Amino acid sequence: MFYRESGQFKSSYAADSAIFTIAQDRVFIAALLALSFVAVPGLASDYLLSGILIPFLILSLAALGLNILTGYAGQLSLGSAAFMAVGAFATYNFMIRIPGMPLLLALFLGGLCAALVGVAFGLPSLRIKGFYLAVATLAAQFFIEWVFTKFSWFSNDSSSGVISAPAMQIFGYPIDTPASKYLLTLAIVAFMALAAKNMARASIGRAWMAVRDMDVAAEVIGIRMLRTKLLAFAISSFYCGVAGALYAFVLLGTVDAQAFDLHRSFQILFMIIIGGVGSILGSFLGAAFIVLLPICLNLLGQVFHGAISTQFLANLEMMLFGGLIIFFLIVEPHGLARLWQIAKEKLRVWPFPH
Amino acid sequence: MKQTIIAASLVLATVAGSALAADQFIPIPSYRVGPYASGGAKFYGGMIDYLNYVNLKEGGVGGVKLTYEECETEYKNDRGVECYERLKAKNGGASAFNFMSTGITYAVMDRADKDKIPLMTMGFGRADAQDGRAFKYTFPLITSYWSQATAKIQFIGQRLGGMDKLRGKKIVNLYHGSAYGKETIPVLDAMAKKHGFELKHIEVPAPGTEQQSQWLDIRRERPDFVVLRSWGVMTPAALKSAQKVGYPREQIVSNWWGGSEEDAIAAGEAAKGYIAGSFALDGKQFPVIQDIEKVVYGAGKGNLSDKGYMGTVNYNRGVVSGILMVEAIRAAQKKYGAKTLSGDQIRWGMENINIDAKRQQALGVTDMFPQVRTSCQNHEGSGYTRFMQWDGKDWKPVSGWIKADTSVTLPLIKASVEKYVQEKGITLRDCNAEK
Amino acid sequence: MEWQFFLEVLVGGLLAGVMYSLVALGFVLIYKASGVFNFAQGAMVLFAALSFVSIQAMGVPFWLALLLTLVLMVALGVGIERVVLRPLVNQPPITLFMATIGLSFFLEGLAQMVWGTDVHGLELGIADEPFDVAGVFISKFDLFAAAVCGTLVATLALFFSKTKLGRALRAVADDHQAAMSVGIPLKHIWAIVWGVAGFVALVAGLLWGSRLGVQFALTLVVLKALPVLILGGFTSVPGAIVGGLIIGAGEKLAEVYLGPFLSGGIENWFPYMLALLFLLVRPEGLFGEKHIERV
Amino acid sequence: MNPHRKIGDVILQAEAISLSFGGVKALSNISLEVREHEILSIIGPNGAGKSSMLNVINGVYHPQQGHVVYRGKTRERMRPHEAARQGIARTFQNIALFKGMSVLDNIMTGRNLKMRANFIQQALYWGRAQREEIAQRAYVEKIIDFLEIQHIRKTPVGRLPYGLQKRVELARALAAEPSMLLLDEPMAGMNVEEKQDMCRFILDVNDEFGTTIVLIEHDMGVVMDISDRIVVLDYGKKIGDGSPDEIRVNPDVIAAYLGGSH
Repeated sequence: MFYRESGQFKSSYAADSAIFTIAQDRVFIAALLALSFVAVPGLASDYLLSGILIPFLILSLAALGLNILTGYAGQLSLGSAAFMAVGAFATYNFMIRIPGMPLLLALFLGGLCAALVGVAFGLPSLRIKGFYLAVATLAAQFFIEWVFTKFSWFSNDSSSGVISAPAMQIFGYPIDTPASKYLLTLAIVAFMALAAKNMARASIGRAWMAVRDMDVAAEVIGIRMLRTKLLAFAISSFYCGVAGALYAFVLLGTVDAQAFDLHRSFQILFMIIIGGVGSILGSFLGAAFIVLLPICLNLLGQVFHGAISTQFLANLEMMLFGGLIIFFLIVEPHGLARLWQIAKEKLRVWPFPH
Repeated sequence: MKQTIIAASLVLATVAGSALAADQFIPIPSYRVGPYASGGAKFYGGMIDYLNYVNLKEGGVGGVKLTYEECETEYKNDRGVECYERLKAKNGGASAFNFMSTGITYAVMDRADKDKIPLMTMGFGRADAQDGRAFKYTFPLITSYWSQATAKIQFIGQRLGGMDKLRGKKIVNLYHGSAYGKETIPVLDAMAKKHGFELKHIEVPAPGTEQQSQWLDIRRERPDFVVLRSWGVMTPAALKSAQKVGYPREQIVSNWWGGSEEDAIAAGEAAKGYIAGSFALDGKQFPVIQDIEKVVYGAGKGNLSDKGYMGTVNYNRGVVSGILMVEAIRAAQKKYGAKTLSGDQIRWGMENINIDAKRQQALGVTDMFPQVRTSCQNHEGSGYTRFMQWDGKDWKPVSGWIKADTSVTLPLIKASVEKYVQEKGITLRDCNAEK
Repeated sequence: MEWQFFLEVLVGGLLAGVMYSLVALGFVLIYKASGVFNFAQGAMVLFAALSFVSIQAMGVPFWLALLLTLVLMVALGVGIERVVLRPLVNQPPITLFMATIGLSFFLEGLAQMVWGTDVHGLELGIADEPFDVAGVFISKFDLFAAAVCGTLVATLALFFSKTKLGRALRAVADDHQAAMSVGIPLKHIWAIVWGVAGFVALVAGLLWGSRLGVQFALTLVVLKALPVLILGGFTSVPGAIVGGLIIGAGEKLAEVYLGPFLSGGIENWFPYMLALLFLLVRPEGLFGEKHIERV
Repeated sequence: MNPHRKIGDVILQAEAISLSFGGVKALSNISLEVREHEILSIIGPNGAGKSSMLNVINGVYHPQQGHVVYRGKTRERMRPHEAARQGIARTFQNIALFKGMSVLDNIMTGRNLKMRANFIQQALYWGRAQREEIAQRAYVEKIIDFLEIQHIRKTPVGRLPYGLQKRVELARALAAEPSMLLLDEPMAGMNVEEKQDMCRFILDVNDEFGTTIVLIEHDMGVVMDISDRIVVLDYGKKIGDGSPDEIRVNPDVIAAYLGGSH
C-alpha cells in the first residue's frame, strides 16, 4: 500500500532509465545514505564500526568487483584475493616510496596495478571457459601469493614479510579513529558502487551480459570479445585492488600475503553467489550474510555459555553455516537479491494482490 | 541488512548484560574449529582451567573474581580483529589478549596501542617486540622466535659436543613459505656467521602437504642437522618425507609450533626420535596440573571435553599463559589496589612479573617453564628454551633450559626497532623516567 | 650420481602424482555423471579418514573398521545426493558448485563434532623405509599407494565396462537425455555415483591420512588435485591418471631444477601454470573431446 | 508480391567455399552472390549446409577453401564482430537472445556499435555517455514500435513465448541498422498468423530501410512469395540458383525435394 508506483509516470527516456524509477525507492536510498553517513558514525560503537561495518563494506567492494567479472561478464574467477593483494601491496609501496603521496591517489594507483595484473591473467579467458577458467585463475592466486611472500622488496624488506601501514590522512585530516575510517570506506564504496551500477546499465554492462549469456551471438552483433572480457577483468581487478588496499590500510593496519589467500577468494565468491550473481545489491547482501552469519552464530552460541561445550558449539556453528548456504541455494538459487526483488514485487500489490 | 545488524546488536546486548561489576575480565579469543583446532582447544582449555582454578581456590585475585568470554577466531585475521573489537571494552575492559596467532596479533597491534590493552605473544609474534620501549603493549613472553632460533643452534652445538664443533658443519633451515616461516632467516644467518657453519635455506610452499623435492634436495646436501620451522600439517609431512628419504629424525630440530603431541602423532612411527623446542614442558607431574585436576575437575568445572588431554604440551602451555596473566594481574594489583584494573594497568603488571624459583615453588610449576622476570624494557623476561625428543609416545626433555644468544639477537632487535620507530614516526619510551 | 638424483626426483614425482590422481578421480566420477564440480571431495576425504581412525580407536579390527567406514561413506554419498543435489537439479553449474562448498563446511563441522578435533596417526602397516634400486631410493609406501590406485582404477574400469550398472553410468555420462529416454532411472544412478565417490574418498583418505596424519589439513589435498583436473579434463578417468603423473613429475622436477633460479618454493603455483599453458594449446584438456559450437 | 524493385549491384560474393568439421563436409565448393537491396533465400533439406553458409558469411566459421568478397574487399579469417562493423547483422536458427536481460536491453546491445563513450564516462553516467544512452534509446523505441513489441519492453526475454522471442531477435539485429541482414529460419515453429506478421516485417524492413536480406526458410510458400532470388543447397552442394520461377521448374531441385521426401 505504501510501496506503489501508481500515479508515477515517466515522461522521458532519461527518467525511465534512472537507477531508481520509483519514488519510494529514491526516498529509501536517500534515507539509507543519510543514516550511514550521518547517524551511524555518530551513534555506532567502535565495535560496530571497526568490527562489523568496515569489514562488511570492504568485502562488499571486493564482492562488487568479482560480481562485475563473474556476475555480469560471466567469467568465473577464484583469484579475487590475489588481486586484492596486488592492490594492497602496490598502494603500500606507492605510499612509502614516494614521499608526500596522497592517500586517495595511492589507492587509485594501487587499483590500477591490480587492473593491469588482472588483464594479464584475464588473457587465457579468451580460450578457456567455465570451471576450466576458474581453476586457471587459481594460477593467479598462487603465483601472486608466492611473489609477495618471496620477494621482500614488496614488503620493504621486513624480515617477516608483514608490512605495517603508515599513518593515513586526507587533505591534512587524519584518518585514525574508527568513525573516520568508516566514513572514508563508506565514501569510496558508495562512489564505486554507483559507478558499477552505471556501468552495468550502460553499453559496457550490456556487452558484458551479452558475452555472459551467449558469446557467439554477442560477437555477431559487433561486440569485441577480447576488449569486453579484458575490460571486465581490468575493472573487476581494480575494484578488488582498492578493496584489498582498504582491507590492509583501514581494517588491519598491516598486510601480509596470507591475508589474501585462497580462502579469501572463496569467501568473496560465496558472497556473490549467496547475494545474487549479476546484482549490485546482491554483492552487499551477500557480504552482509557471509560477514554477519558466523558472528551471529558465535554470539548466539554465547547464550548457551557453560551449558554446552564450546567445542561442540564451534563445530555446530560451522555446520549451520554450511547448512544455511545449502538451504538458501535450494530455496532461492538466484540469491538474496532475487528474494528482495520478489518481496518488493509482492509489496507493490500489497494488500490487494489481485 | 539493517535488520541483521539490529539483531546482532540485540544479541550483543543480552550477552553483555550477563557481566558483573568488580571483576577482572579476560578475553579468550580461541580457535576450536579449523585446521589448528586440535591445538587451540587444548591451549585455551588450559588457560580457562587455570582462571577457574584461581577463582575456585582463592576466590579470584585479591578477591577480584576473574571472568572470561570466548570468541571464535578460527585462526583467521579478520575474525580475530572482530573478536578483539567485540571483547576489548566488555565487562569493565579486557585485561590482555593472547591470540596464539602471529597474523591476528599483527593485525591488532596498532589498535591495542591505541586502546592501551596489552597483547601476550608468548613464544610467537614479532621478535623485536621484546623491546618494550618501542612496543609498549606487546609481550613476547618467555621466548621470542629469534631467541628460540639461537637456542636451536646452541642445542645442536651441545649435541655435537661444543659450539666450536659447529665449524664446517652443514645445517639446512627448512621453513614454511610464509611470513612466519621467513622470520628466523636473518638470525640463523647471523648464527652461521658467528659459528662458521654452512647454512642452506629451503622453502616448503604453504601449507606444506608436499615435501618430496625438498627432502630429496636435503638428502643430496647431506646436512648434519635440519632446523625445522614448520606449522600445522607441515610437521608430520616433513617427518614422513624424511623417513621416505632415510634422513634420521634425531637430526631434525623444530621450534615449539612443531612440538606438540598432535604434530608427532600425525607422523606415526616416522616421528620417533624427532626433537622440538618448547617453553613449557608437558606432563601431569607438576603440582599445579594435579591441583587443577583436583579443584576444577573435582568441581565439575573443567573446560576440556576429555580430561585425558591434561598434561599435553598445548594444555600446559595454556596453563602457563593463564599463570602469566594472573601473575601480571597480581603485580598490577600490588601497585593499583585490588579492584577492576584497566588494560594499561595490567600492562604495568605485565612489565613487572617476577616468577623466581621461590615463586615457581609456590605456584607448583618448578621446571615446567623457566623463570620469568620482565621489565619496562624487557618484555620477553626470560629467553630460555628447552628441547624435547619424541619417543613414540611422549616428549622427553633432552636438554636443560638454553638461554638465547643475546649477542646475536640484540643487534638484530636494535636494527629492527630503529626501522619500526622510523616507519611509524614514534619515539622510544624512557624506561628510567617511568620508574 | 646426478642422473640417479634426476631419476629419484622423477620417480618420486610420478608416485606423488598418483596420489593426486586418487583425489582427482573422485571429482571426475561425479562430474562425469552429474555435471557437478564437487568441492566437498576434500571434506569427504577428511570425513572418511577421520571416521576410519575413530572407529578403529574404539577397538574395532582393521577390516571391520574399513567395512563400517565404507558403509558410512556410501550412505553419506547417497544422502548428499538425496538431500542436497536432488532439490537443486536443473540449476546452473555454479549453483551446484556453491552447494558443494556449503556441503564441505557442513561435513568438516560434522566430522569434527562427531569424532573430535584430535590429530590421529594412521599406520597401514607399511614401514616407509626407502627401497634401493641401483642407488635410486624409491619409497615403499608410494609404491604401495600406486598399486592401490592402479587396482582402484582397474576395478572402476571393469565396473564401468562389464556390469550393467556401469554401462548405465556411462550412458548417463554421455548424454543425460538419451539415458533417460532409454529408461535409466537417473536419480538412482546419481545416488550410486555419489556412493562410489564416497568409496574413492575413503581410499584417498586412508592413503593421504597415513601420509600426513589424519587431521583437518587433509581437506587441503584438493588443491593438489585441481591442476590435475584441468590438465586431464573433468570427465576423463585416464585423464586424471595421466594428468596426475604429469603434474607430479612436472612440479618436482621444476622445484628441484627450476626452483633455484626463482628462489624456490614454486611448487604451489607451478602445476597451475603448467596446466594453464597446456590449456591454452588444448582448451578441452588432455582427453576431453573437442567441442564444436553450433549456432 | 514484392513492390520494391531497386535491386542494385552484387555486394557480396562467396567464391568456391568449402568447409568441413573433422572430416565431415558441410559445404563443398559453393559460390553465390548477393545483390544490394534484394531478398535472397537459401533453401534445402536439413543438413544441407544452409546455416553453415550464413556462418561463413558473417565470420563465425572460417572456410578451409574459398573466400568471401564483401563490397569489393576480400577477407580472410574475419571475426564476426568485424562483419557486424561492416553492416552485417543476423538472427539464429535456435534463438540466441541474451537470456538474463530484458527485451529492451537485448535490443540496446544492437546499438552498442553506435556508442562511443568510454567506460569512465559510462561509469560516471556523464556527458557523452548520458546523451548517447538517451539518443540510442530513442532509436530503439522506434524499432520497438515498428515490430509492435511495446508491451514487453521490460520483460526478461526468457519469459517470452517462442514467437515473440524470434521477433525480439529480429529487433536486436535491426537495431544495428544493418545494410545486410542474415535471417536463419525466422518463421520456424510459428503458426500461420505469426508467420504472416513476420513476413510483413521482413518485407517492410527491405522496403523501408532498403536492407539486403539473406533468408533461410523451410516454408516454400513464404520463400516463393517474398524472395527475389533463391539458392538451393543439398548435402553441401549448390544445386540451384535463380528466381522463384526458375527454381520452381529446376529439375535438380525437384528431384532433391521430391526424392528426399517421398
